[in-house]
Amino acid sequence: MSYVAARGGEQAIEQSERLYRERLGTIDATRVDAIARSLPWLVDRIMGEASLYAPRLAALALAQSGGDLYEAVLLLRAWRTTQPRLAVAEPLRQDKLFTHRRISAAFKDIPGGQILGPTLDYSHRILRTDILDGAGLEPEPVEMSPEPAPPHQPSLASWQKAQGLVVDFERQDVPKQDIPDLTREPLLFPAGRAHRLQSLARADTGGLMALGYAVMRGYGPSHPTVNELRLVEADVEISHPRGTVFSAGRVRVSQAEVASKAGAETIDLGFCATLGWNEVKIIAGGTLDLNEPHATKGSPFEEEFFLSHTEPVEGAGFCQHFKLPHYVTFQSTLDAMRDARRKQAEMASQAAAEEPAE
Amino acid sequence: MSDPVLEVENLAKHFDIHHLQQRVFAFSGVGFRLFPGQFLLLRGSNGVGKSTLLRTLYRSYVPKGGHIWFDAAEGRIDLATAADVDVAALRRRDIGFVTQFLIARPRVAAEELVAEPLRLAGWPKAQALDEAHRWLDEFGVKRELWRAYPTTFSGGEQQKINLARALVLPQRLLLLDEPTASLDAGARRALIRRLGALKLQGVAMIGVFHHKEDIAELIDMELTLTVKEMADVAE
Amino acid sequence: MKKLSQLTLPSQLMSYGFLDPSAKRELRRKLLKAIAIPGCQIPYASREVPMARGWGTGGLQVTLTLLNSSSVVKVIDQGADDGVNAASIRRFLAKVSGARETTDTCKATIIQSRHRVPEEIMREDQILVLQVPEPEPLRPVEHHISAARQMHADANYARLWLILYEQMVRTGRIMQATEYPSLVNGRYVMSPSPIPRWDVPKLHMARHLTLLSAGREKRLYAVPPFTRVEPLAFSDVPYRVEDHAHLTCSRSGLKGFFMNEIPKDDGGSHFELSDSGFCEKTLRRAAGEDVSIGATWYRNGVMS
Amino acid sequence: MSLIEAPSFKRDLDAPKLNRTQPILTMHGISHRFGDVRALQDVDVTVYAGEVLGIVGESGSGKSTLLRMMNLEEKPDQGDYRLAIPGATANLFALDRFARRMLRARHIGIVYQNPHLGLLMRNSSSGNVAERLLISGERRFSALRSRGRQALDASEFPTERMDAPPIELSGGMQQRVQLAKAIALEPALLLLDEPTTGLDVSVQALVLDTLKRLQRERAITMVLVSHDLGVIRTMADRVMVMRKGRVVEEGLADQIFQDPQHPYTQSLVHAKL
Repeated sequence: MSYVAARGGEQAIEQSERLYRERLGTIDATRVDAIARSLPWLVDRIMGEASLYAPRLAALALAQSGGDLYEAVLLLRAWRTTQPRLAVAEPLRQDKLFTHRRISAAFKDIPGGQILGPTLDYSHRILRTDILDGAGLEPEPVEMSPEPAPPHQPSLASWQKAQGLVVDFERQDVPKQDIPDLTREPLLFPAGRAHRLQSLARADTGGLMALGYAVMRGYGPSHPTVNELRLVEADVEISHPRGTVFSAGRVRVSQAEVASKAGAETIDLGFCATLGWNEVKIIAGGTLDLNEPHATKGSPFEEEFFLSHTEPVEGAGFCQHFKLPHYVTFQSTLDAMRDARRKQAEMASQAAAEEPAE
Repeated sequence: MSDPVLEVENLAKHFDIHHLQQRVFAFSGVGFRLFPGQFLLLRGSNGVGKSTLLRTLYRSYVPKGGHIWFDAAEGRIDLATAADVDVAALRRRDIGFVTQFLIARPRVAAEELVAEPLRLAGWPKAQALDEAHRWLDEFGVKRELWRAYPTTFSGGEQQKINLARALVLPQRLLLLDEPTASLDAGARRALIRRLGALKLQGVAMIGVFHHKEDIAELIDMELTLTVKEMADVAE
Repeated sequence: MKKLSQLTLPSQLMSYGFLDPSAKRELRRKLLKAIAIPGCQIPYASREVPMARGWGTGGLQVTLTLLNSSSVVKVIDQGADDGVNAASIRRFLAKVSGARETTDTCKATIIQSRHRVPEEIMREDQILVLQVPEPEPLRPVEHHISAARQMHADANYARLWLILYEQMVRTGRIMQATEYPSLVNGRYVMSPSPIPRWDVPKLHMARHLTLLSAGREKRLYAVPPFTRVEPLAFSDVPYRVEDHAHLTCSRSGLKGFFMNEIPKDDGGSHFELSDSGFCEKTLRRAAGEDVSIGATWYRNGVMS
Repeated sequence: MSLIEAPSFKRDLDAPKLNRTQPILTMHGISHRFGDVRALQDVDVTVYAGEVLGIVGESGSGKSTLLRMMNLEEKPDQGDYRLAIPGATANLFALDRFARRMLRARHIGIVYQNPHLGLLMRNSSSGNVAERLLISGERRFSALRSRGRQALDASEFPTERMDAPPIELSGGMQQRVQLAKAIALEPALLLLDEPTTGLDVSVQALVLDTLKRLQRERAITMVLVSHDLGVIRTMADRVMVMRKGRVVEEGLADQIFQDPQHPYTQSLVHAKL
């Protein structure tokens, strides 16, 4: 029977979902906690794309969707959008971020120092099949440095600004309630800077990587250098109605500034930040941001293109929607097509009739 | 007697060649009056500026002093200082310039080139072509060439087309710069006949001719240019 | 001292009608704006809903905003009430709002539809919500949103006419099948969503309000009651609907409505009414049930 | 100290006295900057009915910017622009975007050097002409066909190929399609921006010939911008020489070529001869 099974629709829907859930088995808090504990980088990625910092909810979304990332992001976004917006946090300041990892490729050393922090960058990627045979992989204890890195560092850009290498734009003070919020306003083009950065922060990691990588390979004019990349924990500081500013908790944030060497007199910087630790995303996003002013018209590196097409919920949903029936559209097309063919056949037979007899 | 068609006063011309920082003197103090139907012959040795004077009168060269009063239908107008657009309008209507060089255009037939001034003056197409044929015939252009493109013609044939085109429509003033050069005897005779006819119709003419004897009977006045001096006019 | 839990309302799993009040307020304002400027695309935030983008999230947000517990809701997909997605949306709407469900066009107060307008004439007290995948009629000729907005501002639609011209030149007829660009109230060209050409005239000077909403593209627009909707057509090449007037429904025996073509094993095909609710009512009446069937827009295959 | 003074160009020859010559286009005091660059400085232009005004100058002289302003694609910082067409009495630069667009569509035709700027390369050639007619409100398909065919024919485009897309045509043919589009509504003013640059010499001559014929037969007023003095010499009645955003000399075409006054014009003409 066709999938417009008369009256059978609701039954079929019910059973198809059951089939899916059967494979996932029982989901309980233990499984959710295990996911949160064992897959922190995946949880971070989902939180970034959902623009919702809630590790346990993200783990729940992963559990519920069985690890289908687009489903998980949609679950979180749909939950997030119904939540009230209680307060707007104080702006983050570079020198107040609790920094776990901070590197710059632009200089050998930088004020405050290069801090490697947690990374697999220099590890040998060997699949430990012995674990499957029963061996355990106990992490080796971290040896404390005799001189621990300071938890807070100045931003490299402020040193560059002092040197006149980077344009020091005048600071604009915006009342907190006037800060644009992409989750409550449509994205229009040309997008404001706030909307562009918010859109990058929620963008699909894979999508940003593909387009950012294309720029780096030479399809865009800017070749990036990582000016400063940080993985940090940031205090979410809320202003109490009585005036006291207090921390409502800490969130993991990653941010990258990428520099272009191409600038004639000053260094151009591109920026990208997102909730959670996700280095590929912010380097690619920062590169797209950097490149945008120089993007060729009509290229994928114009903001209208890359912002529209790296939106994970919209892109994934639209791909999925082509499974929906389209037979009315198809019927209408068939009608025009058949008529056009009939017309052409008539014209051909007319032309044949008009041809002089041999 | 009617008003003069052209009244030239104290006309001067020199050329400034900027990259050489040099001023080249051509003539100065030229003056004469020309009445309808009069023919003025310009005389002087080679390089004395006869062609220069013709071109200055036509405003291909910019006059550097004096006046060129032309009796236009709208009133007297000084060609030395008239707006470009007025000069252009007078050239279309009243003032012709005949040289030995044709600016041929690709893909325009001889008969069309000759008929064009008539067409621009509002003649119907058939009549204009008839008239064009008459003059092509008169100047000895073979009938089989009438529909051909003059870009491919010999110098002599091109010159005939050029003359037919320049003379097909009577204008009020004709400037003739050695029009007989490179013409065969037959065409030369046709040209002189035509100039005589135009003179009778009241066309005033100023000409430079290599062989004065060709047009001896047309001449009313002569103007002799001498090197670096004022020109003298002899009646 | 009071406990925190005493100061707050009890937590709920979700708001009434799913969307939170701030989202609904934004939608109401944008809907009013859309009605005030017929055919003009109004951007809106377009919140995520518990359904994938492209599956009717635009229509869903509008319907969720308009629903209340006394509403009667009908959802159709490609003309059918029982399509899997239509059923899923209808079930969700009823669950979050307490509205009643129906498949009868005449009984519904609000009809959310994908790609069809019902065959029975809609009334002043009914609202049609059309799901829109691509709200921008200029997209085929101008993929930059900002440039297209400028073209709308200038009422610069020559490039759309040019599409029709090229179709005429290449095939001798207009090939535009669905999403037929139509001039609303003499000002804005809109895409009427992928409804067939058959359905476009139903929007012209209609008694009901039509709201069109694209969730993924974040645009909504409206055709208020008694508003002109004119498909773009050359003055010497009349607008033509699908050639379905002579087809007969193999289930109900009705003739002169938009049909689905069902291929048969023998190489031929038979036809069924695309409007499944209308077909069902006809069958039930034939079986002797007391069913009221409304007047239809088309009579004997001709738009009346 | 120079022996010879360069003539200051605002000569006293500007005001026409013959009342039959009417200006179609009048621009006055056009000045414009791009950042620090003075693109145009106090430029005056008058174009009279039925004439061809040639504008020469090297790249950066401001000639193309001026042409874009004539086409109302760009507005100068300062200046006044009038066209002698019914209903247009005000400074055209003061009109709103919509009015400027409508005016451009109906009364100004343009042929660009690069056919991609003027044509939809994958639409049919006749469709490119039809677009112009559609903007003017033509809604009869049969009229779009016949008027499109006429315009293409007048541009000496082979009408049996009228439905071929420009992308399949030669450069010369593409320029003819642009021309047909430009003249389809019988514009008051036809702007030509290096219309034959980049074409083979023989093709260039044919296109210029078509332009000449159109000018002769329809008395279309044209402004021709080119860096090619040969093209200007063939086409123009009057010539304006531009350099660094200023008009350095203006005159009858034969005068400019035979007796250039300004040092720059002299070097330009002599370099090319």
